[in-house]
This record gives sequence, structure tokens and C-alpha cells, in this order.
Amino acid sequence: MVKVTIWGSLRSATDGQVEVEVDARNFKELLDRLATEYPGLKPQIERGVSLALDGKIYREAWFTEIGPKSEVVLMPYMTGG
Amino acid sequence: MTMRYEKPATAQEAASILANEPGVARVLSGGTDVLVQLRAGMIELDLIVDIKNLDQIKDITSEDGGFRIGAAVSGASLGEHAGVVALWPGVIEAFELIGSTQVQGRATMAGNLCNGSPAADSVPAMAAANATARIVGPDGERDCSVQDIPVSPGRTSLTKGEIVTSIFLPARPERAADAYLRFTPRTEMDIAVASAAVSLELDAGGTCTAARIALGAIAPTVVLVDAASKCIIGTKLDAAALEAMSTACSAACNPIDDKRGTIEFRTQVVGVLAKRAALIAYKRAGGRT
Amino acid sequence: MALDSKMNRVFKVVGTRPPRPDGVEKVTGRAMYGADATAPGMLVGRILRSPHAHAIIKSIDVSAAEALKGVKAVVTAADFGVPDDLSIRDVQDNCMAQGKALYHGHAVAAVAANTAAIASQALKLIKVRYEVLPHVTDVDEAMRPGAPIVQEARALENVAAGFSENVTSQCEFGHGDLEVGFAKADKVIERSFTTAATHQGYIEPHACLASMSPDGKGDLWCCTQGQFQVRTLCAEIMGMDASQLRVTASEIGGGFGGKTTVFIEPVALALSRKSGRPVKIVMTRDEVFKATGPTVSSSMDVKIGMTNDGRITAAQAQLRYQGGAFPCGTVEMGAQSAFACYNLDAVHTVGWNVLTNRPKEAAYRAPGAPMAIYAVESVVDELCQELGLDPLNVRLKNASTKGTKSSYGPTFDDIGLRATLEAAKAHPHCSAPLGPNQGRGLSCGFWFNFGGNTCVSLNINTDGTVGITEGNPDIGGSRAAISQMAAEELGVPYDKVRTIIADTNSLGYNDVTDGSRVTFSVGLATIEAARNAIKVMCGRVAKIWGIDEDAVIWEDGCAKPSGANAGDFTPMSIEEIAAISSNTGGPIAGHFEVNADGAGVSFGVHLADVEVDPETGATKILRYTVFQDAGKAVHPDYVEGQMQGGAVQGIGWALNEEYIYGKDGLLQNAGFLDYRVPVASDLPNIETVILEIPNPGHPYGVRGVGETPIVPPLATLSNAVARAIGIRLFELPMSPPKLLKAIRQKG
Amino acid sequence: MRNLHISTSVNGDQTEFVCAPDETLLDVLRNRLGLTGAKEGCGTGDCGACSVTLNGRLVCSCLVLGVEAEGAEIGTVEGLAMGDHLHPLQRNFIDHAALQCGICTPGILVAAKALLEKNPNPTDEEIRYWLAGNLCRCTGYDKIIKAVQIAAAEMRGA
Repeated sequence: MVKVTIWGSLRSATDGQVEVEVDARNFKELLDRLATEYPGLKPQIERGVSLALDGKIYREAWFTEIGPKSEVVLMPYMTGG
Repeated sequence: MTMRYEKPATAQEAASILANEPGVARVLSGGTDVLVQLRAGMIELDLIVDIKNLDQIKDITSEDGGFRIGAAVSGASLGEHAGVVALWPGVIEAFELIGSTQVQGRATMAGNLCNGSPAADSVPAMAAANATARIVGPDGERDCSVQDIPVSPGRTSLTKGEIVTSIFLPARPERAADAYLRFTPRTEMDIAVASAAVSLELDAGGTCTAARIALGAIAPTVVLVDAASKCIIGTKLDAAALEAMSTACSAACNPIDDKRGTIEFRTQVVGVLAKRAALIAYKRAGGRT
Repeated sequence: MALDSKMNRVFKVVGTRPPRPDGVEKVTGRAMYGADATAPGMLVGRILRSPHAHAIIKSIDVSAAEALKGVKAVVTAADFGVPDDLSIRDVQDNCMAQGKALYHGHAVAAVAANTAAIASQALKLIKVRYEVLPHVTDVDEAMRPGAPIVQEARALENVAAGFSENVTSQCEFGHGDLEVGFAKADKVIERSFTTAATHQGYIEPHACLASMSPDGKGDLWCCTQGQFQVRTLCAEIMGMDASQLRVTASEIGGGFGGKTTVFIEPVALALSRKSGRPVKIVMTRDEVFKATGPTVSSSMDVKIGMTNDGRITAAQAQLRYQGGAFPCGTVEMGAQSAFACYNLDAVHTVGWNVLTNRPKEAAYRAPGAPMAIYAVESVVDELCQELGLDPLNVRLKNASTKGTKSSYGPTFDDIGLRATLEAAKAHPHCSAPLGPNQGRGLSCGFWFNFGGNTCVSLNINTDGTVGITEGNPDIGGSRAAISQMAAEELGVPYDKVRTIIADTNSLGYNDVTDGSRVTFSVGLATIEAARNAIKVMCGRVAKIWGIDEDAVIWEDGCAKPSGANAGDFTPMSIEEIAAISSNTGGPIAGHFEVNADGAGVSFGVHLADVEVDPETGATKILRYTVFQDAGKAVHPDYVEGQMQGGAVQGIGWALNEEYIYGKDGLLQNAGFLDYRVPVASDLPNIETVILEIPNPGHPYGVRGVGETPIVPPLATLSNAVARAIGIRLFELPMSPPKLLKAIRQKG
Repeated sequence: MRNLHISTSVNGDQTEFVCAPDETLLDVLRNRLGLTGAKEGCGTGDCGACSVTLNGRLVCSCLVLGVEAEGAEIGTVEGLAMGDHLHPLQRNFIDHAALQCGICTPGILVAAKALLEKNPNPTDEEIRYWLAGNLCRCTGYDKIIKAVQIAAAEMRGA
């Protein structure tokens, strides 16, 4: 199981939980599980999210492997100037 | 667009062309205002009359101890003229504040005057210097005080067909000098939010015997503030005299709120500028504070 | 792709300052920018724009314009389809108003004609009937229930109740218990701030040349930060396959984020399709200000608690950003960045995006961060003043470091904030004496930096020189840095490498030049492409020598046997290998395609000394120093250039730059005269101190540097002014009328 | 619209062109003579990207009519280098990274050359004020000022 930190405005979709646990080995699985288990997250996941894995921000990479002890943080999809 | 371009050889010819033009016409000298307006679509012209071919239009000549400056003399040329710079440093510093080095390569004092902007930098300085403009029109030639030419933003007292052919900066006695200061948010490339020109004459003891103080960008036209002059005439520009002068300047303001500044700001700052310009002029004239 | 294990690598080319490859073209006037292209039979395109801030377009009559001699095509929204994708539809509607003009300057029609004069005349003949609607340009007003609604039904599911429909999204970040945190504080300060919208102010107006042929193929030449993005947007809007539209990026005269989308390109393509001729559109400066993408304006509240010894106990912010007439996500980045510099137990940020009748914002250097960090750094500074604490020491005490749980969630890896603060503390600027009416300001800054989709093709020419094809427009010297990294990796001299920027047909998809990503991502891909080419070369040499491929190594531009056991062979140089490539298997190349991650966040610290004229409110900058972690400065001149340029843009933002709207909702200062970017005489030298704390996500340790430097100047200058005259302003710009008013009110 | 026939000299070459009376010198240079080194950043004399010399004076070519070029001598960035030999300002701008995007560079080079002809040994402040009409949004001006100083020293033979 992977613990995922959810940002504030999405917590209404996770019954107010800051962290949720899902069974996933990579980002693709993680996003799929989140969308299934917390349907309220689906619109945001479809609009785009980034994921921080142990402090490093990934914007799209589905197959990035997640270790059982990894810190995973969901973030909005971001752009720069 | 069917704008025509004419480049007459004499002032009379220019006046006649302008007088007989049924459409919208403008004079082109340095072009740093008229071409901006044309380009920005603020004006649509039927005719542009380039006056740079006129006789003596690019000349600076000595006259009665002063200087006559042709209407096509650019800021860059004027600034290189040691005689004018020595006699009227405030007029020169005002004119040189207009635009960039590039704009100085083309801009003219006559153009700055005839554009009719309340924020024109050289106009308060010329007014303080008691400069006159020579005007040629369909009915001949006349001279007019510089401060009587702008009548409202963008408008002048010139009648149809009239053009300014030169500006005359008069002689002045020893122990006299002028100075100009403006406020702009940037150091350069900006339009005066408020400005002040001060021209002084001193006696041998350093007492101010005559003063002309002109303010810009604080009213629809340049304002000569006699009440402010009176505050410093007969003084050595002590703090109290300066404070009174500054207050008189602020009292003479009739500014607007716009994107460049507020009524409050213009009113306050113009007094500060007048005070500082007076001190610079006083020092240039040989006075010691 | 992680940082090379040989961490103590001695670089030969990286870190030097060679001349940039495009230098001669640019100093001789030969470089081709957006407006410099021409094509045979080319027409001039011009755009008619809304004179109203908000109006229904009842009808457009183009018949008189079409009838004008020399006019070859007129287009309106009716000439475009309705894309399925909402974000594409927004881009299209921004390029050509659909039914409603949403801001002053919104495009409503366009013409293509033989000459510019005819095109301008034709615009005047287009009759548009408008029904003028109430408008709103201020963010706080737009949020209130009852405000004029810019677009209906655009709010996302997560917006709380009680706002007007203009509030399109809401975001929240943070951790810890604020109540507990504030209770521990000895001093709590809460302040409200506003910042004006500013423009990137690139000197080159947008320009493009479009050519559509009757068989549906299109070519587009334009100044852009991302030709692939332009292709995606234009192909969708025009209903074309991506393969049929080739986009070539010209040299680009500045972007800073503002050239990451399209404004005129689809219009030029539509005019070209309709006229059957190439069409060039060049924006005027007036159009650039009115109808491209400035940054957001903001209204913000910040509350911070601090102990008497300078420890921040809790921090909270509410950010309200307006990004113009279409939804945008800038506030999310502001909300995440706001407190990123600090190691906090309790932090909470809420942000709202708001629609107004202004042009849709575009990215501008660290989008969303400068204003949020301005507000935070102002309150931190005020707390230092109130508690009598040294502002630099307080920041050191609270600075984020490796292991800090960031305000946006993840735990920081190696970051350079502390080192940067220490460098500032040790710098002579920090202790230089100050005179009357002078003050010294300090601020930290932060930006995420991004990687992204990147392709690089590296070809070994038959003479052993190197051609690199990459896909990101060079906005500030990146071709030099990329050539350096290739030269470093291949062991060849810098001048043997030439890097060019490909059109969209010559390479796979590359993300836009944004997010400080190019030197990082393209550099990374170049290094990997070089390694792939090296692998090919070593393989060829192994065959020649008849030894195992693993027994050949690459050193100093030569293939060598890996050791005595591999055999005794004379090393083969890249020139020798290239010369016989026909015999050994054909051309030699290395490619690399990646969606790069691991860009590594970046921190900066700025110090400024100012003098305020108490009689006029004018602020003069006396001294300015930028400290920033570059990871590894590949070409230090251009790293310094980014630091200096970003700082000066921030200085303009702090002091004078602003979008000024009248009560009529019209933009009042759409020109460089009254939109006051700093000129040379406004500024001192901008001193720079580059720190190099290697980024673990890049083989050479490179970090993006382009965006962070615009973040700190806002608070740096506000803090300096506050210390110079004892008055703190809570709005930007700190224009002289505002400052003088505050000075006089204080008395 | 009647076009006018103009004879002029551009970078020392006798040149003729026709243009409309309301066409700017900048448009003539770029669109009729193919000299696209001068850039249009604003069209209103506020950015300096179109700087050229007109009879030896530095001007914004967007604020000059093409017809005013009759009998004049015009200098543009294309005339700075002598053959393949760059002007010291050009070389030092490259060597000292005084350009990033490069769009303002032609105008700044023409302006800086005009300055050094008038004042071979300017102070930093004199350079900053002389170049105040040339906006640069990339560099923060620092490296431009330094490159002009280095070029000036080199041209003085210092």
C-alpha cells in the first residue's frame, strides 16, 4: 500500500482525509486506484495532476515505480514561464 | 490613406499651402509628436508639410545678445551650441529631457511648443525665459510670447496657415540664470507629472531682483506664477522665502487626476520642484545660500 | 539520468564562457525574427479589436471591407469551428471572440490585404454592432455576488459557496494546526496586499507568417517559445492533422512566458486558407499590451506568527488572483510557492482564480509565485522589525532545508536556500553603511522548475564535427549551453558543435521553452544522446579492433582500449571514426527522447539598497545583489544574465509597471511610454553571486535558473523602502504618488 | 496614393526607392530595401529597437518618414561591420554576453556607436543615460554597459 498526501481542496473527495492509502506500484496504478476509490478526485485527475515522489516532482510519468516507503504527494499539474 | 507630402522652400509658401489646404494638415519638423499621432491613429492627415527646407530653419543665430533658434533645430544640435547652453542652461536642460537620445536627434523646441501638451518640458522653461516665437502666416510675420501659444491640451493660438519659424531666447544681465526640474517615475523616457522652471536675476549682493517661475503639467497650459516670483524677489532665497514660493506654486495648480499622477501628488510635488529649481538657478547665477 | 557518480568531475567546457553560436547573426542584424520573414505573394493581415471591455457582438457586417479593392479575405469567429476540447476552445475564443467581446482589445474580425494601408482601411469598414454589458476588472469586485459575470458556468466543482460565478477554482495547501501554531507566537501580524498586473514586456511584438495551400497543407513561421505547442493548438483549431502543419520557430525577441500560447497564428492561418495566399500578421505594441497575456493581478491576506527569538510558529495566506476572461491555474502555483522558503509546522494557503474583463493571463517567469512571496516576505520582514530581529538571521533560522516538509507537501531533497542565505550574509553588501533616507531590503525567492518532453538528435558528421538538432527556441543563449554540454560529453572542442532548433517535422514533440527547463532538460537529453553516439562509436571501433564492445572506452574525444587486457591499440579519434563510418555501418548518430523529471527546485536571495526622496516619493536603487543556486552554471555569463534580467523585471514590477484600467474598463496605458519598464538609467549594476549546489536530477547537476530571479525583487524593494522611511506599502507598484501620500499621512 | 521616388545613401551605398508619403523610414528599410536589422518594437519612439543614424544623428527610424531620406545619409546595423570584420562593439557584445534574445541589440549597437563617436570615454552613467531610449528586457542592462565600456577602451587603444 502507498500513502498519498492529498492537497487541501481535494479533501472533500476523501472524506477529509489528508492521506489516503491505495495499492499501487506505479503512478498509473495509483491514479487509476484513486479515481476508482475516490470518484470525487476524478475530475481533477482528468484535468491533470503532478506527483511528488520522495521530493521529486513528476508531471506525467505513469510508470515511475513507487516503493512501499516512498513519500507520495499529489500536486496540481503545473507550468512555468 | 491619401496623405500628401510637401516640402516648400520658403515660409510664405508653407503658410500658403497650409492656408489653402481644405483637409487636415500638419507641419513636420522633427516629427517626434506628429508621427506618433499619425502612427497611433490619433490623427488622419490629408497633408503633411515638411518645413526643413526653409531658409535658416536649422540655424542658431545671435540676435540682440540673445539667440534665435530655427524651428527645425534638433535638441542634439541645440545642446552642442555652447553659447545657448551658457546663456539659458535651464531651457537646454528642459529641452534635453524630452524623449531619448534618438528623439533628441529630431525633436525641436518649436514642435514641443506647437504640440500643445501641458506636460511639454521645454515650454515652462521658455516661458520662464520670456522667450518669444516668430510666426509666419498668410498675413505675414508676427512675434508672440511663448506662454500665449498653447491654449488648451493639444490646441494653440496659431491660426490656419500660421507656422512657428523660430524661437527667440532673449539676452539677460550678468548674475542671472535659469533651471528646470520635472518629476517622472523613470529617470528618462517619461512624461512630466509636474514640472517647474525658474529664471532669476540677482544683484551683486546675491539678492534676487527679478524672477519668472513657470509650471508645467499642473494645469491645461503652462502657468506663470507671479505670486511665487514675488515671494523670492528681494530675498536671498532663504528657507522662509522658498517655502512661501513653494506654497504659492502649489496654490497656482489646477491639475487633473490621470494615469500619470494624482491632483494631490502634482500639487505637492510642483512646489518641491520649484524650490529645488530655484536653488539651482540661484547657484548658477552666482548666489550663495 | 541522475547526477553522475563522478561528482568531482573536472569540466573542460561546461563552466567556461565561449561566444554564443548565434552571436554574429544577432549583432549584424542578420538573425531572422518573427516579423523578418517574407514570402512571395504575401498579404498583410490586421485584426479588428473590441473597443469595449464587455459586450455582446450582435452582428458583424464585413461586406464593405470585402468589397474594398486589395482586400483578399476577411474572417470572423464564423470562419472557425467549435473545438470539442474546452481548453482549445478557450484559446480559439481568445484569438477571435465568439459572440461576446470579453475585454478591451479582444479580436472580433481580421482582414488580409495587399498592403498594410489597405488592411487598415478595411478594418474601418467592418461594422460591428455591440450591446455593451457591465464589466469588471478588479479581482475583489469580480468575486462578490452580483458582480458582472464574465463567463457563465466555468466554476469547478471545488469552489466554495458564497462567491460570484467569476470564481472558477479554489485550491488549498498546507499542513499542521494553525491554531496551535499561532498560540505559540509572541507576535502575530496579519496584512492585506495587492499587486497590479504586469506584462512580460518582450521587445519583439508577436509576429507570424502563415501559408495554407489548397491541398490542406500548412506552413507557419512565428516567434514562439514552443513551435510544437503552436502546432498542437493551431492544428486543433484549424481542424488539421498535426502532420499537415509544419511550424518553424523564428529567432525570438523575448518571451518570459508570454509566447507560450497563440494569439494571432490561427487567425493568420484562417486568412491564408481563405485568401489562398501567404499572410503575415505583426502585432503593434498597442495590441501586445491589450490582447496578449499579461500576468495576474492579485489581492492577498497573509498572517504569520513569530516567537520573540524569530521562530515562525504558523503561517497562513489567502490569495485571490484574476487571470482575465478565461480560467487559469496560476493561483495554484502561487499558493504552493507562498511559504516554500520556510520550514513550518503549521501552514495553510487558500487560493481562488477569478474571471475579469481583462486579457487572459499568460505565463510570466515563475507564474504565480512573485506576488505570493512578496506578501509573505513583507510580513516576515515586518515581524523582524517589530521584534527587533535581524532579517537575514530570521530567514536562516526558518529556512527550508533537506528534509523539510514543504508548504506544498513533498519533503525537500538537497536544496540551496541556506547556502544562499549564508552567501548573502557573508557578502560585503550586507554590511555596507547606509545614509539618511536609505534602507536595505532582503527577500528570499523560490520556484519549482520543470523538465518535460524533450527530444535531441545528435549527428556525428563525416568530418567528426557534431550537429545537434533540438526543439526548444533559444530565448537567452541555450544553444551555447547545449553545445557546451555536447562538447563536454564527446570530448570535442566547443566550436566543433553546432546546435540548431528544428521545425515540428524534424523532431518529436518538445514541450514549450518554459519552466526554466531548457538547459536542464535539453541539456540532459543532449548528454544522453551523446552517450548513445559514443556507444555506437565504441561499438564500431570494437569491431575494427576485433575486441569486445565493453573493452572500448571513450576519453577526450577518442575511443581507447579499456586497459592493458583489452589489447594494445592506438586510440581512434572522433574524426577518424567518422571518416570511415561508411565502411563500419553508416552514419553515426545519437538520439534521446524523454519526458524529463527531477528538475530540482531553485532558491534565490536578493539584497537591495534604496534611497527614497521624502518630498516626492521617488525611489532610487543604489545597489542590488542577486544570490542564486544554479546547480551547475554551464555558461556562467548567461546564468548571470538570467539573474540580472529577472531581477530587473521584478524591480519594474515593484516600482512602476502596472496595467491601468479606467472606470470604463478600458486599458489606459497600452504602450511603452506609460507602461514603464525600467530603462538603463534607472538602474545600478546588478551584482550576481552564483552558488553551485548540484541538482541530483541532472548528470552535471544543472538546475533551471531563469524564473527564480523575478520572485524576490518585489519584497526586496518593498522591505528596503519600509526600512528607508519607516513606512510600509501593502500594494505594488510602489509608484511615487502612493509613496508620497503614505509619507505625508505619517507626517 | 502616389508613391514618391527617393534617392538616398544607406551605409554608404547610393540607394533609390519609392514609398508612400506616410511610410516610415523603418518600413522602407525593412520592407523595401530588405534591411531587417532595424526592428519595430513599438512604432512610437519608446523602445529604440529601430535606431539608425540620419545624417550622423541617432534617430528612431519609426519616427522618420521615408520621404525625409531624400539626399540623406543613413546608417544601420548592417553597416557596422567592415566586410567580415566585426566592429569592436559587435565583438564585445558577443564576448561579454551583452545580448540574450538579441532583438534590441541592433538598435543598441547603433546607439552605442553614435555615443562613442561623440564621447570616446564615457562614464557608466553617461552610457546609461545615452542608452535610456533603448529598452532591453532580457539583460537588466548590466552586461550591455560593461560591453560598451570594454569596446570603448579598446577603441581608444587603452
